[in-house]
Amino acid sequence: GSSSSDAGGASSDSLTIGYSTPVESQPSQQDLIAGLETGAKSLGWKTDVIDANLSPDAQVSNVQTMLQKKVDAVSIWTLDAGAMQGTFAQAAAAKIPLIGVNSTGDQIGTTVWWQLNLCKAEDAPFKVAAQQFAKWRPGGKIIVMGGPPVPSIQGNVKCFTEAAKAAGLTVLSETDNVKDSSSSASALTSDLLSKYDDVDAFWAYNDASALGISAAITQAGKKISDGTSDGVIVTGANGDTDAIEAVRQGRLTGTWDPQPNATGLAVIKALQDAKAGKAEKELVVESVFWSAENIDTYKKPGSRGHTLDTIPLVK
Amino acid sequence: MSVHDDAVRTTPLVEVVGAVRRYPGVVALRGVDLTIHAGEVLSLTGENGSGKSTLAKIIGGVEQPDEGRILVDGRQTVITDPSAARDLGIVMISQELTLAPSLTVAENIMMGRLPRRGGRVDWSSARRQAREVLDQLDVHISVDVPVRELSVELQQEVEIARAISSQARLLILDEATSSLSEAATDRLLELVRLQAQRGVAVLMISHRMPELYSTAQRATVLRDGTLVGSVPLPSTPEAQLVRMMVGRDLGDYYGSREVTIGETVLEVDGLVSADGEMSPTSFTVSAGEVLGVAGLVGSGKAQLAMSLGGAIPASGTVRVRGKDVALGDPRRVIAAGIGYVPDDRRKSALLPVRSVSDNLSVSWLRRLGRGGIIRTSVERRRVKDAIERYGVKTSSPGKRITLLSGGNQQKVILGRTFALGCDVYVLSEPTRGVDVGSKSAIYAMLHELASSGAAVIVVSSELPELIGLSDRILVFFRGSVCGELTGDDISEQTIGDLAVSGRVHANDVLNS
Amino acid sequence: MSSDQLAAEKRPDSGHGGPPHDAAPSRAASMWSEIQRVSGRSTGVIAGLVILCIYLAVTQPVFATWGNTTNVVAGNSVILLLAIGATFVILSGGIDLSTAAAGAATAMVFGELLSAGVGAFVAVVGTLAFGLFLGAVNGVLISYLKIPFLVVTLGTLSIFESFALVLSSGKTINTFTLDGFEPVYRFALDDVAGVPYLLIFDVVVVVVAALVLRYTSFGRGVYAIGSNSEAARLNGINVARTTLMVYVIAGLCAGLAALVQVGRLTGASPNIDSTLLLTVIAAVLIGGTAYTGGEGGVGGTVLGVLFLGVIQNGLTLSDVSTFWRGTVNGLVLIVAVALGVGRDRGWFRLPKGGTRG
Amino acid sequence: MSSDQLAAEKRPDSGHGGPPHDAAPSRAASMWSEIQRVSGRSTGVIAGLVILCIYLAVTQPVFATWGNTTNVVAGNSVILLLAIGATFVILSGGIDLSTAAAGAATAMVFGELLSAGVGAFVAVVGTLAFGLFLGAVNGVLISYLKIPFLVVTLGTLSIFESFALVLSSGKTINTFTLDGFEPVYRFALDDVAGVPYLLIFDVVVVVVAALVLRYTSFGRGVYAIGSNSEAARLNGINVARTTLMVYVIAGLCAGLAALVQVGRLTGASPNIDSTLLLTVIAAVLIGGTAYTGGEGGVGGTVLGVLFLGVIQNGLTLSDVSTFWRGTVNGLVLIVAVALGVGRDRGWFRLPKGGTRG
Ligand SMILES: Nc1ncnc2c1ncn2[C@@H]1O[C@H](COP(=O)(O)OP(=O)(O)OP(=O)(O)O)[C@@H](O)[C@H]1O
Ligand SMILES: Nc1ncnc2c1ncn2[C@@H]1O[C@H](COP(=O)(O)OP(=O)(O)OP(=O)(O)O)[C@@H](O)[C@H]1O
Ligand SMILES: [Mg+2]
Ligand SMILES: [Mg+2]
Repeated sequence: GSSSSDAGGASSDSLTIGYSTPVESQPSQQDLIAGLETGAKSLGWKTDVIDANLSPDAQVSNVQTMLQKKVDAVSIWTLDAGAMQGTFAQAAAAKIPLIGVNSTGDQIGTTVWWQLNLCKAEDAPFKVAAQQFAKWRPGGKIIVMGGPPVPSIQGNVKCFTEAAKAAGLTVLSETDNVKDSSSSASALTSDLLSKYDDVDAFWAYNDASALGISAAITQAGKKISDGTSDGVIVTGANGDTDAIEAVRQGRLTGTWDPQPNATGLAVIKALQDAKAGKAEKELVVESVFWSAENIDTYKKPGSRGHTLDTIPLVK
Repeated sequence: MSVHDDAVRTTPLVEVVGAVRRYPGVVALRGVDLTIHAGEVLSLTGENGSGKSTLAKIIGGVEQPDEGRILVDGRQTVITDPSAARDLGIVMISQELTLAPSLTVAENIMMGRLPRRGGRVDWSSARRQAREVLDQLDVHISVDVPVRELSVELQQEVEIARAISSQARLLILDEATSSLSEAATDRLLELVRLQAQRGVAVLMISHRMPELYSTAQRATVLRDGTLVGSVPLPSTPEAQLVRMMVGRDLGDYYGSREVTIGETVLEVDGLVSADGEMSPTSFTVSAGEVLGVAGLVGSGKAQLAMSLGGAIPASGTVRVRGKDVALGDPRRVIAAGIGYVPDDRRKSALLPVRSVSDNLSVSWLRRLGRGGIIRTSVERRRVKDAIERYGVKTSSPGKRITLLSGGNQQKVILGRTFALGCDVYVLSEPTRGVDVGSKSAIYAMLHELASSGAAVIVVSSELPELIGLSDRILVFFRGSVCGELTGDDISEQTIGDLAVSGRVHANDVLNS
Repeated sequence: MSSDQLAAEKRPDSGHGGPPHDAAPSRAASMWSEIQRVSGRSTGVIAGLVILCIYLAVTQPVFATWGNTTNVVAGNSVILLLAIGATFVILSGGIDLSTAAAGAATAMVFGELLSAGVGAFVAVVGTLAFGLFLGAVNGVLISYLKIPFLVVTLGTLSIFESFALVLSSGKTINTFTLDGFEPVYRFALDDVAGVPYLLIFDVVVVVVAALVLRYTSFGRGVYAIGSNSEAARLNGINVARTTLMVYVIAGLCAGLAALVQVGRLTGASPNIDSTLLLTVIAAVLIGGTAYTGGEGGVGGTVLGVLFLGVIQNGLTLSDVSTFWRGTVNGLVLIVAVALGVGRDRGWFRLPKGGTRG
Repeated sequence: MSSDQLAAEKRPDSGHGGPPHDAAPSRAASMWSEIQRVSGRSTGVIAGLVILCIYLAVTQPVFATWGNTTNVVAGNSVILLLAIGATFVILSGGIDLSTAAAGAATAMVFGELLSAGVGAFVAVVGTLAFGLFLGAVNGVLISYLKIPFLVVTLGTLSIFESFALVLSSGKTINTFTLDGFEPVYRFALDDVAGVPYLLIFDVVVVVVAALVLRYTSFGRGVYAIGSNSEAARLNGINVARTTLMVYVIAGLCAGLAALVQVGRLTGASPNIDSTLLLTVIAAVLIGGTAYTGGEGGVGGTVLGVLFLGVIQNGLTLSDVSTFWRGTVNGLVLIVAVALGVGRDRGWFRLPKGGTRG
């Protein structure tokens, strides 16, 4: 009740919130932006999204452009947190509140996290994943596929790998899909399979890689396990629509869905809280694991009925 | 002569002893000796591929001999590279033009020695100096245009300007005149004599007898990379010199044939080149006729050849055996039965990175099989034929064309065209850089083509050649035909007058 | 480029990509001379390849297995197909920067056609036709509008890229369950008696390309244009049409590559592997095709693709750390080519006066 | 390349890299003729640029602001600096594919030096020295070992890339808080009387480069080699040394770019923007420098960088959907250059007999 009246109050003076996206063409980013816009609309706010298209330099310019356009708040998913401090400082100097998405920094007020990018908690998704793997294949042999050598991805790989070892799994190989495309992932996997044909499971840092792995496995004449059934286990992350389909068709064991749409809402909520003077250091959006078990209950990101008040946050 | 006598007493400026140069598949030089004295003009002659350029390159530091030594001022010297040669005062104009196409005339002339003031290139004096040299050569072009935009002859002039403007002690001219008109040649030869009087030694490579006799004091003759001998000029009779070069008597040099003029094959009516260099031109050529085309550079004679060959856009009507020919499109022109040999071998004829074989068969692609499929057996057969028939000196048909000697490259270009069996041949400077022996062979071939009913047009800046070959001569002056000469009217005198002034001087008419 | 580089890229005794000369008419003989010619141009790569393979066979038992071999083949088919198209373009003296992007665009078209439910045949034909079309766009702009090929293909690179994104608004089209995909999937996956269809297909394409280049007047025209287009024109070769054709072929190859790609990944993705373009061009040049045109051939390109493919495979098998991969990769490449250059400059012969350059 | 393309890239009236046509010795006059020459080569781009700016100024109020202008300048300084290095290389007839990677590698070295706490001056000098070194590696391999430049720079591209990763095992070095970074940060950020230091610096670099190319025998040597390296050699120009120098300069520029990059990003990242290389080369070629060498200059390159920069800025301001960006980008590029070609071929004049080709 009360919070919605806050919303009413907020809508009286319309705000423009800029979002600097690392690469807009990615489906999860589009979902995030969609969420951002729904949230903003519900408060009568406007959004201004600028795409860095994977260039940190462009991202710096983009934020400067936002400052020139005099937006009221900047939310940013930094391509490279290490390389934005100056820009943040400029924003702070211009007294513009900063909301980070999976990004931190001294001047960033609130950071909205994907749960699967955090590793502290006991129930951190990739720790859970490791235990899940161990449950499916006790003492099994697994291969871990990371992506381009950037800290965030390496963090996730580390999180899973350590948990996996702790859970008694053997990590046969830890490779990186540097080119970050399905085709390169499948090429890598074909090579790896010819070396380790007794592998039980693959963990991939994202869905593109996972699907590449899955393709290579089928080409090697093996089956994909739905976890319980025999075959090779392959999981990805991002909850891309084609990954979800793959899960439905049994070509992927499962995928971690960070709920980007909800993340967009959370950004708006963070700003709302900040205006209301009760800003939190971080909001963590729950990540869901879709697999054969729960895939029938899957709803498209936009249509999960989340509102600013019902964002699935980790308490 | 006195200059010559003094020269002999002094130690030679440059002396080459037992030079040997091997290339994959050929030995270009097999122990050749050569001496040249200050103030002497020595001509180096011999058949195509006999090793002249190779020897020149060795002296010029472009190539290193595999064996043998070089003495400069009597001291043994290793000429490591062209700049070392420069430091020794050896400057060479190589057979293939060595200009930077995208750079200006001024910069090409001053290349490698641009004047500097206060540490920075002094363009104004660079341009002034370039200007001055060109004036000496009596060449009137802007020093600011990129050489790319100049004709071959003007490019050659730039090359010459560069050479004579660098204070040389030994000047090597490798067929420097081959792409020059008579007039330009005379100017160059005059300059050569001047330089010689100033004590500069000149090593002159040329296939043009008159030049040797008018300018050189000695001739050193090579054959197949070996030294045939050195003879004094002009005292040695031409026949003897030619025998030394070719190893046999040439007999009737320009050859001749039973001239039987048939029906009209080529009708040209109001032909105009799009660049405006050639104003409306009309004439006809009959089967079995050899038509010569003369004129100074820029007179439009080059445009005539290019227009007929489809190399440049042109308008007007051209008919072969009564059928209209579409202009500006080589494919149609060839299909219509016109075979064209351009004058700029490097730019418009050679396929540089390809083999002799490819350079021949590129003209025959349509004829080497059916439906676009090439029968390599037919191809190989014809390539073999052509190499023999046109006396191309190459170690194998697979040899890269650019590794052939200049004259042999020219033979390949002529051969591939002659082999087409066309009705009309348009040949621009056909014997550029070709040795005397091969020249008369080519002349024989032209006669053969003519007698077999082809109409042959020869555009040439070599008057003796034109006169020796042609049944009829058109002379161009300022873009249009100013005179047509036949029979006894054909003489160096008349052609010269027409080319220079556009009209024949009364007294010549009286003479004839 | 400096004469030295020229020397290095077009070596004096490097033969040439043209017709066999001293070869007897028999196919066998001409194949042999082809091999000689290729090896003439790419000693270094061959040497490097052999050394690599021996090293890997010894250190990585898996390497020498048939399974791994087929992996390398399958994993590099896309690169090979694109590289063959690129060979035509580079031989003609051009370069096609848009080839990888064209691949992605055609892949998306294939995906869309399948999702639209047209049968396999129509989808495949449609895709190839679209590939042809993209090639024709490049070709027309370059050969008839005379816009510099680098500008054109740079422009179409980003246009095709964006087209691929627009088609599915950035999403990957999952083709696995679409009826009509089955045949393509089988084609990319199955084998006859252990020999993958892909391998057979690759061989066929290579042979056809080689024959076209050597035994058709079109092929000869490509070499002639790349060598000296003015001379080619004066000898009655239709420069504009040949140039157009060359880019059309590149487009067609992009189409083929797209089919293989989608077949293998069971999905059409608009995202282009950022290293693909360079890899393709590298393969062609390493194979000894002169980037200035007129010299080289598909034989060399196959070598180049194999070489790069084996390096990658080796790096994975002997799992070199991600960070060091690039270093190894680059060193092997440079050293291999240096070997070839060295041979031609007689570094390995007894020092003798006058190694030129 | 086909003569048509040649014609298109080196147009008859396209001027040339040489001295000013009617160069009165005075700087002003020569500057003017420089402008004429550049414009001669790049009408299309200039036209395109002007049209673009007018359009944007009208539709996007922000565009014409000084703030946005400085933003464009700052945002394209890295590209500009790399492009100037690339201009030297391309003028000499080569290409440096490793330039972006060299930038990343030097950036990491700068980061490491700062973290090692060596102080601003040493760090900057050290970084530039390292840039020189990387350039020298390319240069020696190309000019003295005669390995084809494409192979060399392709190889060093992946070596430098991997070197950058190895240095910090893939992590970005956050330089913001490191002492010694302050001056560089200020340099990348601050301005005098509203004119950013960066702008001033860019102008200085451009002018110096232009003067070197036009008024030093080294500069002329670069043109000579690019135009006809054999001619250069025969006229006593030291081809090998000049070529080496050219790549060294490219390396130095990479070093400068690295400093600006780190200064702007307040961090040294080993990851290379995959489009950077093509953007840099595109800028040079769009600026009218012939990729075959010997013709062009930094003036054109500045135009090229501005052109591409303004397109990007425009796309961002008038926020075109990401998916369509590429299309717009490519179209503008092709059309702009086509304008130039069109002008030279007289498409816009009354049809007159004999437009060539
Ligand atoms: N770089 C090379 N590689 C292989 N063979 C070569 C090379 N240069 C010259 N030759 C061969 O050496 C021989 C002599 O060539 P050279 O150019 O010296 O003859 P030339 O006397 O100058 O002939 P021309 O009068 O036609 O110029 C020729 O057979 C030529 O094919
Ligand atoms: N390499 C060559 N040497 C000499 N003459 C040649 C060569 N190639 C072609 N010719 C001649 O050029 C003319 C035109 O060739 P074309 O192939 O049209 O004639 P053709 O009668 O079809 O020859 P073929 O019967 O061999 O197919 C023929 O007289 C042919 O002999
Ligand atoms: Mg010669
Ligand atoms: Mg026949």
